[in-house]
Amino acid sequence: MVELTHEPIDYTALTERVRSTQAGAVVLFLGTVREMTGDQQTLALDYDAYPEMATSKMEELHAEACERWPITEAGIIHRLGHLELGDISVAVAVSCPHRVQAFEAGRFLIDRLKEVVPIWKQENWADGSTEWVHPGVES
Amino acid sequence: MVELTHEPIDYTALTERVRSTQAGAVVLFLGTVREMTGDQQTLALDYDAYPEMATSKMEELHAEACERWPITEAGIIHRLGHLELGDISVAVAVSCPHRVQAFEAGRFLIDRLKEVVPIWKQENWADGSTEWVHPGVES
Amino acid sequence: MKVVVQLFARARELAGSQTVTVDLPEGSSVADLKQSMGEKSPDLRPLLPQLLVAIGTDYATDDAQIREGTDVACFPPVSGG
Amino acid sequence: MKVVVQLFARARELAGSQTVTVDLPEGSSVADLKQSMGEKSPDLRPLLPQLLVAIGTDYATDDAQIREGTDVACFPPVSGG
Repeated sequence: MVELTHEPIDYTALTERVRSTQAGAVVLFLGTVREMTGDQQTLALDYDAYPEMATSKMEELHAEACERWPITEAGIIHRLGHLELGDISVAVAVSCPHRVQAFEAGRFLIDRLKEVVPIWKQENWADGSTEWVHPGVES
Repeated sequence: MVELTHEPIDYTALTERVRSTQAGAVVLFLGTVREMTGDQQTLALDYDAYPEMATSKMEELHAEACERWPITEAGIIHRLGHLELGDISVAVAVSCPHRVQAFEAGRFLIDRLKEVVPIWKQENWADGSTEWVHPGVES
Repeated sequence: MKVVVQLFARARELAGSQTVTVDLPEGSSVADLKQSMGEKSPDLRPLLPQLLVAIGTDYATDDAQIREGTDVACFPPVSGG
Repeated sequence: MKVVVQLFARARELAGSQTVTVDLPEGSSVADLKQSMGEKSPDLRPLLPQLLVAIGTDYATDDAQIREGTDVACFPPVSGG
């Protein structure tokens, strides 16, 4: 299950969705809006996406994880729009028979999501400026 | 925060407790009662503990994790007593500035918990027999 | 052929619009597309070396061919999560 | 000195009681304790090699000394989580 949403992420619903009597382990990862990045203070973040491609890439990652690990259930939800400090931007939940599998698959999904899924965040810095975050690109 | 409880684990409350605007990542691990172990079918599990020592060891692990990783907040709850299929036996939640730290610390806490915290589970097999699980001991 | 390229994030901001339309000969590659985009929208030039191109919902390499009627998008490195 | 040893899990099941009380000379070690427990409660013997001993809330090695009045517990390898 993969989803883009403009609403707050209900990670409890996501977790309940992946829980199973076939699984002994559930790993949930939440990305949350952090205030400090080095010395710079964030007030808020805005997330934008290329929705069709983002959904397609998330489905590919889901399928790839299911090939590599014996996943019982997995789900990925990414929020878009304006997020305040502490808000949840992304939730990844994986259930597997054993914990090592669940940790590895969860880590894979969030690592790869950050590399290939076309979603971008714009910083709203405390000094009033805004800045799109693009790894490897000088701002 | 560490806790032993005979009640169902409220992992949402635990997760909310570790969320923070200082953290960009939360990792939650849930151990759940799995039905199949190889060909053997579990009906239920009973967990017993040496409570004073279990609490003390969980606190030591918490402190050790906080020394090794820049943990914002962490919590460990282990349930005791009779658990049905799918029930949550343990929940570990960690928040950190960055995700690699949160995954590593979460993994460390559950791995070490399973090695050193004096808690034991008794299988209730589908054939009606019961069996204490003790790694490395012939049953 | 006319190719309407969707832009996202800083690429959209620099270009000042959600799309850039370029005119390309049949058989043009992604590299040709990027060059045309730089000519059409000079503000995009500093970003061109890092710009990623998607054809449909897949990433395309510089030598991939652009076909008429497929969705094309351009954007800088992603930062979701 | 009299040492009341708390038992858990299969150790409790084999011994058929929550505690085993053994009489040890002052200065006895954890190894001495285990041997006495095997004599007092023969059903525990098959488990003795894997039995872990805690003094207070810490694991104790075979050469650790048992002191009067401290909490002592014995149990097989843990399986929580």
